[in-house]
Amino acid sequence: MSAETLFGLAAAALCAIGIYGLMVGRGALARLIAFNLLGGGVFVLFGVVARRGAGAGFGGDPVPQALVITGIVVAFSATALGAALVERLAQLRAKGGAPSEEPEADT
Amino acid sequence: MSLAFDALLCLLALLAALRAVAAGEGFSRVAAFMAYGLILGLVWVRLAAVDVALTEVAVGSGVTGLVLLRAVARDDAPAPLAAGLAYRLLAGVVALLVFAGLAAVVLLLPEPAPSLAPEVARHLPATDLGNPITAVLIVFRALDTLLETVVLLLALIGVWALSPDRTWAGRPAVLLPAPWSGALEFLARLVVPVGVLVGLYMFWAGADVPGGAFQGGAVLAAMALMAIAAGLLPRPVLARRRLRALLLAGPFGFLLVGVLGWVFADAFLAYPPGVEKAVIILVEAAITLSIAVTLALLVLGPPVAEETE
Amino acid sequence: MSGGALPGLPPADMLLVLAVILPLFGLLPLLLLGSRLAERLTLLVLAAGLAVALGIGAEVAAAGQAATAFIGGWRPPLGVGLRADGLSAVMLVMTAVVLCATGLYAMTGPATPRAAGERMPTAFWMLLLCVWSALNLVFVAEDLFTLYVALELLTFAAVPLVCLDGKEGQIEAALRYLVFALFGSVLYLLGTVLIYALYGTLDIILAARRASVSPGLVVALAAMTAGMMAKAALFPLHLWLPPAHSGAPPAASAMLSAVVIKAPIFLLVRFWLDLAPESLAVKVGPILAGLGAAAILMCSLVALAQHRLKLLIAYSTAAQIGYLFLMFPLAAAASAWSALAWTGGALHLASHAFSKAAMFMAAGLIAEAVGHDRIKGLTGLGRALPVSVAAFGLGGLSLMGLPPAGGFVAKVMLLSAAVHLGNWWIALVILIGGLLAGGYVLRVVVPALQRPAAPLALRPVAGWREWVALALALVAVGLGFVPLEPSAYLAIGRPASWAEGAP
Amino acid sequence: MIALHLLTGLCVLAGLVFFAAGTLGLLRLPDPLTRLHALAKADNIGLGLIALGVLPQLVASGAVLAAAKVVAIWLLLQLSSGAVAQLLAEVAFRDSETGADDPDGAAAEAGEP
Repeated sequence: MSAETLFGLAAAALCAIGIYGLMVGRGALARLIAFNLLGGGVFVLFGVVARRGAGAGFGGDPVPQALVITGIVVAFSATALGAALVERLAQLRAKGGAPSEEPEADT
Repeated sequence: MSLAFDALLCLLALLAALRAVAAGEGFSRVAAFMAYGLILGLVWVRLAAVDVALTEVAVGSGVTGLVLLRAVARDDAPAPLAAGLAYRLLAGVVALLVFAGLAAVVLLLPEPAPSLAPEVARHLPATDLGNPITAVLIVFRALDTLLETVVLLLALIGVWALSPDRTWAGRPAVLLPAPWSGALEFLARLVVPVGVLVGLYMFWAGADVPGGAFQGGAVLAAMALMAIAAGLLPRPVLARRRLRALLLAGPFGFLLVGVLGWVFADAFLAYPPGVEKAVIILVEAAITLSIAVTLALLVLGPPVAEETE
Repeated sequence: MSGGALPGLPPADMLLVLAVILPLFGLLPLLLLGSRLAERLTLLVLAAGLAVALGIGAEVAAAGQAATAFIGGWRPPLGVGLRADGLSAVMLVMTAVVLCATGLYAMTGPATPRAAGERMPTAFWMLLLCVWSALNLVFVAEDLFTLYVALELLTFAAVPLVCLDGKEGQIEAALRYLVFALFGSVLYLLGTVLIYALYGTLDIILAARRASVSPGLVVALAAMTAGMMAKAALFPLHLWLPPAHSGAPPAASAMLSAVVIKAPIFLLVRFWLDLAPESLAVKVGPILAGLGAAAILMCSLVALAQHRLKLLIAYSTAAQIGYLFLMFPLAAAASAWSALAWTGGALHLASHAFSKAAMFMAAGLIAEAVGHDRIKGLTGLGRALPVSVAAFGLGGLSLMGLPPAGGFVAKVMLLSAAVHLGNWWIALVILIGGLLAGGYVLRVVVPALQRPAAPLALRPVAGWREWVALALALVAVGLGFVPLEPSAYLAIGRPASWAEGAP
Repeated sequence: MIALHLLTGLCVLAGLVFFAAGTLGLLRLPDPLTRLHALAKADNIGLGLIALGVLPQLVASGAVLAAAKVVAIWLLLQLSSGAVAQLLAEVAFRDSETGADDPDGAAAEAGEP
């Protein structure tokens, strides 16, 4: 078995673990972590595709490699937004279920 | 021999991923996830993608891990009950199907693999850059990178928008309780200057060797965070115009260069012939700066009321 | 890079890029200036964006072919191409109209008191502009990875919109929306990776030329389709939509329900009718239609049982999405009737956008005036708020599919295509769905037109906002006057015209 | 040349022994402070020995710059692992004072300074 195939199969397994975690995750934070695991698997798969496309003096196809960099940064942005939502929710719940202190509540 | 090493890496990554899913406690899950990111960093080196390895370790594992740690520390809600057995079985079946499908595709990938490497090699001289990945990010597919900086900015706006009205213009909360000893300050005073140098070098060298705006920006962000945690820098006031201008420098510098492409070259985001490299370095510098500030602010989180500390 | 097809207009390639970047330029003043001044500038940007969208529409019509642009002058497969065919142009104009109306509706009027802080207005306008940029990019991008970035941009703009008021329930809804949307994006990216692995390109047209049915392509399209279903809230992945769309501020709800969920549906059209080989599309179409039918029946029934006006409208969105999926087996079939189904689907997409935006705006005004949005308490509202109730009713008319509204023509087209192609069950679902929609719309409108038991105590609402809602509803109804035949405009730049020059 | 390889092999092997011992300590020792102690040894001496083993190889093959980088890495790690161990010990000590390190965190609310 070539190294690329090995990493490709590992990436497939990482994706499966991520999907499982997304489905059964207890709480939003667990799901966010699972999303990152799944993302990691997809990125590695892209890396395998890049490695298989090595040529023209490059160790790997630079296009997918560059795209993975973009993807990692986007995944981080998503995690940051999700983490902030989780924290705000915990903060509001800690106030004891009372509707938020803002006066504009009109329901 | 090297295949055995690769197999070991894969095994470690899988174990870390399993632990990140299965560990009972939030903190352990995040720790496992950060380990997962570091292992993936090695995987990327093995896949001959050093640029990606740097990004994975700095952003995918490092900064992401910090944000998750912060959330775990502040989310004190009890974990919801575990899903029922039937549902978990269903999830297991779905996961197995995903694995089977992807594994089949991996084993059936076309031979020889299609690749754009020759295309990149053919056009690389026209960009005056030595690092093909930087060329893809800043020249061939500049639109994606431009929008990515907007995505980062937008995530920050989304995080800020979560604060209550009266704290919108405040400062982020304290990340760490103040330490008793001066160990952190000592470390920060010594490491921050070195780290800033490393970050700047990564950006500067990125034109020709692995590195670039994202990796360099992440290192600079980490240094800023360390300085803030050690009390060497004050926590930023988010409404400050100067701070916001730093946030906007990257995306709007890039946009502006793109628009000038219509004037001095013949398309949006085309670089004027003759001075491509200078303009590209300028754009990269602006992006690096904005990424550093945005990443640091995303880790610090939404503004809070001052009296809650 | 062709010049302008029309004298006096910038070249089409420039307009395509402007559609994406113009809204982004609006972000700059918002973060640096106060919200009051920035709001005016944003409205200017909105107007300019509408002009750009109309310009693209006109250029495509005049040229009779798709407009294209290449970023940085780099052509695919290395570079990124933008391309607007007839359908893209319709989507661009529809989005521009809905978002301009949303902007007018959300504007702080001279009469309204100044908002409490900077947070809400600043964040709202920035998110609106980002939604617009992302949507325009989804409609014109030709590159699968650029589309991924566009989808993420859309997610990060839409999620905070859901929880702008900062209440606990909204944040919960936003979090659930985020998890579904991220799940969708990652699956989409997985498909993109596989397509690159198979064909060595991310360009949709190049990939379509190289595509042949293979296990890899099936897995890739399955992943992308599942991802888009999660983002479009297609039954059974719809559970995030009602709390998110009903909890958001009304201007945000209008945007989310009318245009934001159209992006994943538009992409499904691109995957199955542009990218996938026809033999595969014909097999998968009935599955998508089956899910669509389930969405129509289940979500309409749930909508009938709602007690809150905004939740009712949100469930109606989840149901109406189903109609768009009925289009796939009809449009994928190689038949003269598929062109009619195609036109009907596109028309439904547009008319739903206008009517749903009008209904959410009207519901927001009603809730503002009455102080709640419980359906039981709205009896006799027609006399007190005639314009808003009319906007709601006319929007609903289009949803029901009654003549002369746009929804009527769209459903007639889908219906006759279904009958002629022998898909009786699809025709039946369309009819039942119309009846159910009638049920839930009339549940609100009929009591509203009755005489109130006791005079209603109302808070005043700005009149121009009511007229904005009514105007959108009238657009939805006005779409009913398009002729009942396959549209030539929508056929511009479709795959049938790609035949020449495979590389 | 053989002596050089022998030196490298010995140093790296000894470094690995320290890493193994440190990891074992991390897993088996009872409380945070002793675990930190084990870990710090692994970091400092283990990495130091490995760096020492690699250095002559790099210098001999003319990669002086790379050798300098290895030294810099070792120095940075010395600094950060020392400081971080100190910070962790502080937190661990504080928690043991307030009883916050019990797994349920039930006593966490008790008198935080």
